[in-house]
Amino acid sequence: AKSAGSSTTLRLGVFLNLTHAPGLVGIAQGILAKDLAPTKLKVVPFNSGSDASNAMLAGSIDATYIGPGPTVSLFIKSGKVAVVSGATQGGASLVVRTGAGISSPADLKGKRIADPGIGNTQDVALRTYLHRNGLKAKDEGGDVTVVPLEKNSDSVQLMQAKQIDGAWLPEPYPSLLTSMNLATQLLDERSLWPGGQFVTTNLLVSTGYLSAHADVVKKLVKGNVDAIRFIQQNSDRASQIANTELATLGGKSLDPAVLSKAWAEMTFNWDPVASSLRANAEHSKALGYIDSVPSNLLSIYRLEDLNAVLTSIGQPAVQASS
Amino acid sequence: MWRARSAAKQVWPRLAAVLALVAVWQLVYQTGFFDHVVLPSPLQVWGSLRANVADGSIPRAAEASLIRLLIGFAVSVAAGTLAGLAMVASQFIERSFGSLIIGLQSLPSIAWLPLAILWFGLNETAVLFVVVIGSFPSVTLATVNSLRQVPPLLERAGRTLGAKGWRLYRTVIFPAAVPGYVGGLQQGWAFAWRSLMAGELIASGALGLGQLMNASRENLDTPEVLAVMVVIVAIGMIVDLAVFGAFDRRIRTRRGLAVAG
Amino acid sequence: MWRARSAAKQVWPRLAAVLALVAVWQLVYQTGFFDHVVLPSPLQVWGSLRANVADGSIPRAAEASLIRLLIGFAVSVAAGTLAGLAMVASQFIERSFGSLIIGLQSLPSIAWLPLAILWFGLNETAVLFVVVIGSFPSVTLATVNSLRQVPPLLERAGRTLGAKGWRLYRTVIFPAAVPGYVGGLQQGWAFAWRSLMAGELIASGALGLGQLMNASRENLDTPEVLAVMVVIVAIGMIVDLAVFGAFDRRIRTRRGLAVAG
Amino acid sequence: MRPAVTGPDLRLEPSPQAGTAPAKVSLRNVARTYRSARGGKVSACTDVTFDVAPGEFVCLLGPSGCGKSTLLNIIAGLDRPDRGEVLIDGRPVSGPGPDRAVLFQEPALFPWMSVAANVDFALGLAGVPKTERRDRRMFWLGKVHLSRFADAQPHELSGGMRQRAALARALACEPDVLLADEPFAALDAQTREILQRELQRVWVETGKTFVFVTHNVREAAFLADRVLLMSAPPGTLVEEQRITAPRPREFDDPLLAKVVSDVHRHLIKEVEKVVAREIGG
Amino acid sequence: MRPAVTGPDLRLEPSPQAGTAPAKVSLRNVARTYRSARGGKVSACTDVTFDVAPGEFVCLLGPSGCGKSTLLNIIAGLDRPDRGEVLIDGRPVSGPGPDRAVLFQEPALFPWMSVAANVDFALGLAGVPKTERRDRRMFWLGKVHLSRFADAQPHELSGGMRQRAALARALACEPDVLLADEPFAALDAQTREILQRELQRVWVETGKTFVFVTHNVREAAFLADRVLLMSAPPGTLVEEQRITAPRPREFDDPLLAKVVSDVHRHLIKEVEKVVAREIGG
Ligand SMILES: Nc1ncnc2c1ncn2[C@@H]1O[C@H](COP(=O)(O)OP(=O)(O)OP(=O)(O)O)[C@@H](O)[C@H]1O
Ligand SMILES: Nc1ncnc2c1ncn2[C@@H]1O[C@H](COP(=O)(O)OP(=O)(O)OP(=O)(O)O)[C@@H](O)[C@H]1O
Ligand SMILES: [Mg+2]
Ligand SMILES: [Mg+2]
Repeated sequence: AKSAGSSTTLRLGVFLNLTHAPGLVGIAQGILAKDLAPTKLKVVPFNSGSDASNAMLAGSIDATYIGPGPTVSLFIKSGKVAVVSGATQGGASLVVRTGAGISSPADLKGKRIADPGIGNTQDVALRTYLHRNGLKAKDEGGDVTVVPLEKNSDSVQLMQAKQIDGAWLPEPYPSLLTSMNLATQLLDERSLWPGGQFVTTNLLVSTGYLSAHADVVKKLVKGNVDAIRFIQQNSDRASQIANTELATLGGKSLDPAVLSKAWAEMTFNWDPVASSLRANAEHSKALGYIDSVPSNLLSIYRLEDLNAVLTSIGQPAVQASS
Repeated sequence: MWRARSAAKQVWPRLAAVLALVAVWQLVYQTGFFDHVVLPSPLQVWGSLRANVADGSIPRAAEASLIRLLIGFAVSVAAGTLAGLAMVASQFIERSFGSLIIGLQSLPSIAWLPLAILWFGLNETAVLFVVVIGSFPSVTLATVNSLRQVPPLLERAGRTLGAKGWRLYRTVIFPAAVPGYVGGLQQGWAFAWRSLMAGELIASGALGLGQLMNASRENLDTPEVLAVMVVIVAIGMIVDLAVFGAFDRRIRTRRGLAVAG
Repeated sequence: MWRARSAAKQVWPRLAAVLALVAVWQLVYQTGFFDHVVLPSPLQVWGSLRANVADGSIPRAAEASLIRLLIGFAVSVAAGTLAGLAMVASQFIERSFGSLIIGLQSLPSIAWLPLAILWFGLNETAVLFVVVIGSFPSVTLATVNSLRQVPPLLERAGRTLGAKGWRLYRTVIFPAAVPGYVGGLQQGWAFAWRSLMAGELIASGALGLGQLMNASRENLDTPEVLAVMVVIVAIGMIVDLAVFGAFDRRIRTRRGLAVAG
Repeated sequence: MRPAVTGPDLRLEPSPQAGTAPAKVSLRNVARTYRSARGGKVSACTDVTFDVAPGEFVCLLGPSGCGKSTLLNIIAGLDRPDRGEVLIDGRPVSGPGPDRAVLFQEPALFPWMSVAANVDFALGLAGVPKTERRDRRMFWLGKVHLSRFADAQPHELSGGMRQRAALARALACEPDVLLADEPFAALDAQTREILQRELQRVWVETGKTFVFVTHNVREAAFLADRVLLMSAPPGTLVEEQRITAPRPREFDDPLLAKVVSDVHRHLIKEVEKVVAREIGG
Repeated sequence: MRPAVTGPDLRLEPSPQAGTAPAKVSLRNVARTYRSARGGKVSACTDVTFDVAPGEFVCLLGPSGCGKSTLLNIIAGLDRPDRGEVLIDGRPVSGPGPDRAVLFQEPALFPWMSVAANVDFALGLAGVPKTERRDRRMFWLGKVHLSRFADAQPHELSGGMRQRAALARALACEPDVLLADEPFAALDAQTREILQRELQRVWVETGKTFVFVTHNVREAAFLADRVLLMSAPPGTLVEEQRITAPRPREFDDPLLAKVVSDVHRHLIKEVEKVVAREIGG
């Protein structure tokens, strides 16, 4: 049922994945709870972006960490969500199977490359990258077979069985594949973006909650920034904490080797890199996944609270435009 | 004439039920209690259905799924029926592998996905494997249960007439079990459908209703999700009416059992 | 004494089947045909099982899942049985809503996840909803099929003795249908399990075997995935042996029907 | 309550009691046609009219397939006539009820109940209080020589024992009307004789109304106030024979011998029609 | 093949033919005890020994529940004795076979086949070539007056019609041994008489071996070479009566009347034991 939420408890969604580390660390260290006090924090772990989106629309969570794909979908479908901060950048790469003979983009021709699913952020990135290198996916009439995965972890078996030659995936899977010596990194997605910045995780709130409990959202934003600062200052410890929290919330901890590799692939920052969201939407449109890029897309960003927090700690403000 | 009238008698209550459901849905929609993105109106779903039928995506997906379903179900029926017969024929098989098969039945299809990929790779065979492994235990169980319902007198009559072994099963026990068996197959059919929907995620490139629904779901395109659901339910109802139902009615009329539906 | 011997007779063929399976598995493992990450050895799985039992994660998850399963299945049995009775009692209900329910049966559990979240939020109730919606159509179908198998003579006898309406169903038709009904419930139980595994993914915080399997899978901990599968199959076999099987044997012995298992 | 005994009498009209005391069971031009699975039609019985007075014992005889079971089912309210009507106490039958117990051609015991539970169940439905049930049940199981099998399940009984159990169940309920379809067919001659005597005694003592289908002409003559004879299928009444021998009767009663041979003669005629049709067609 | 007819004779020993020609069916100290669902034990029959010569017609009589159906099942190979053995042509029975047709107490027609298909199916199993089946089937359905119901489904038949269909199915196969469990119980007196004559004719013409359970003493006397009488349950043989009346026999044969009254007397004794036990316990 619909609700504007309450000011006594904030229901926060978080995906059990390392890319949501600011949330995981914020929860584990009690940073979010402390900043939110006296408002209580209720953590709702979820397994897929679409579940979190539905929960948001159904009013059963007030805020959530979530990837750019569902962020755009939610905005286009309902318009009733706002990004109040970024959380994670980077953390996606194209890895190719050892022995598949791929050492340059041109070698991808005729190969089978996996991604997390049609229309997914990495799918858009992969296809755009192929176009840029004069290639096309088979379903678009080209000769690279794009293999959408049911579960990203299936990439390991598929690579082992030589059923795929490469994969464009979010962490920790690229690290997992390389640390098993199954694959090597061909491309770090960060290298494709200006300043090496593209958003991986946003902090999203429902506009209903935002207008009813602006004060709580403000405290949430502060908590997020504090968590990110904690990570920035204690990178190694934070990685352990996030890893442990994965298990606490019902997921699984990663192997230490994989953890450190994956951790290095990501940047934790509050900047939601609005430009990358926009670029992503444009790429989606170019691929025909969406009909048009909403002209008001950037109005999804409500960064006043974030900038206020940043100012108060002497950090430069971030902008939604540009 | 009589056939037409009887067909109408079969069809209109079903239409009434569907209309009632749609009316309730429209009412709930109009209360505005649920966000319209997550609960679209019947009209929106109808629009999405029409669009998806018009551009061929639903017909193509439905065709692909149905072909998989038919192949997978046929294999399940063959394998399940044989396994069921073996279980009834031998108490040892029943107690050993039979019990194992029943244990397997509780495993969700997703548990089989990794194994399917491992054994068959990302292809049709893997999807079919998931369908078969998901529905043949149910067919086995249905076979066993229906065979066990056979009145002992009929079996004895068959044996004294000289039927034995496989022939006894084929000509006496199995025909006697048919009414229960058909009912059981309906369950197997449902298991096959559900497993197919999971199996189609293996290679989401595999065109099909399961894949379509999943893509729409990821895309938060609820009208499309519901449109696919409508198609699945409609196929289910049609198959129930035209295949299982019709077959069941025929058997029951011939044997003088209670007829309904 | 007799009981113990008969229990042993029930148990050892099952053990034999399990051992045979493990032996084949070990052989396949030793060929090295499949990478050991994706197909671990029985010993590795046993190790993972022991570790997960020792640290309490499997017992806790199993307990949570079983409680959900029992509640969900109980609701399904109640709802499905009533729906089935209504369908048998009224041809109109049978043809209208009955057919709809059967159509619903083919819908995969994932189709219900968005609706469950919408109606109940990310919580236990949503999981239970998925279990119930996934298994009650099967119970309904089983009820209808078993009621239809009742020999007309028994119904007539009951009616002439003065039983009618609900009492006739309760005291005559339903008891007469019990052997088929129990077999059908087994199918409903399997549907409940499978739906539960899907439902537990709704809220990954929801401790349970489905969630555990999902997490292990995501983490590529194949031994653990298999350990969870072993637990699910084991629970399935135990329930089959101790609940459905035992009940079935008791009924059949009492009525002089074919007994097996 | 007992109908006036008037002497041998042959008529196809409703018996005279119908005019004075209202008939207990009354059939008016009853006909029943079955639609067969192949689509054809089979007329089971046609234009059957008769009355059974309260407390009367009527036996129905006729060649196999002439519609006796069909008629019994219609009186029981389990089946509806296509034409005509059936009245119980002057009211049209709308369905089965515990006022009319039925003994089916096959013993319809409930397989999930012991013999005792089968009887108790029926007693419960007939409204007999719990405290009385045990005695009633033991009494009637004794009458059919099944005391030692009270706790047995039906499948553990022989064919004849099952029939006897069903008989005990029906009689224990003391219904107003007992409709019986060859209840003694599966019994040996001696057991049969014992139960026939028992049934006669019950009837004399309780004054219930009996409609009894049998193939045994001697049985009919021994038990009945009136024997109704049906024609070759499609069945209709062709003969009515009133039996005035005093009760309790004995099997060697010379009055009965005459009835037996009369009925036999008529029955032969009907069966010969069936045979002729077989040979002709 | 016909056993020498020697005159009325009473013995409990195997009949003398057993020594000369090998017996067709031979029971040696057969006993069968059922374990009941409640855990108790019921002895159905005990220490039953008799021989049936090839081509002999034996009738088995006894009070209800004395183990007649049990014995028939054992001879058919559907059930095993707990003690003793059953030999067919000197070889132990290992299971049922088409050499021994069985007519069950209830007509066991297959409900998914028409009457004709039921007969054809049996003929097929008996190895009768397709071309012959139609004629054989029509012939036998005519004999039991069911020609017009050849295409009907079993549930469309009356009780007696079903029994007749089952009889036609069994006879059409012309088995070496026919084991029949009260096949005529559900028939009216006249149809019964017709079929009894028919059966007698079949037996005389084909020289098959018959073991026939019946409750009708007159029927037994009319049909049998030898009547075996069983005791009150647990059943065992108590009487053997050879019937020498020449064939074809008539029902009013005075020789038969003597047999009937003899058997009756013995039967009464056995049934009285059952009654005494009821009253005692
Ligand atoms: N399946 C069974 N379980 C337990 N007891 C049984 C079973 N079948 C038969 N009996 C018992 O065995 C005895 C003999 O049964 P059987 O059917 O052979 O008798 P019968 O002589 O054919 O009687 P009837 O003339 O009534 O048909 C009976 O006392 C019966 O209770
Ligand atoms: N369900 C049915 N469908 C079609 N025909 C039927 C059905 N039931 C009975 N009949 C036909 O109706 C006729 C009368 O049947 P019914 O059972 O009343 O005979 P009956 O007098 O009881 O015979 P019997 O003495 O053999 O028991 C028979 O010809 C039979 O074929
Ligand atoms: Mg009848
Ligand atoms: Mg018997």
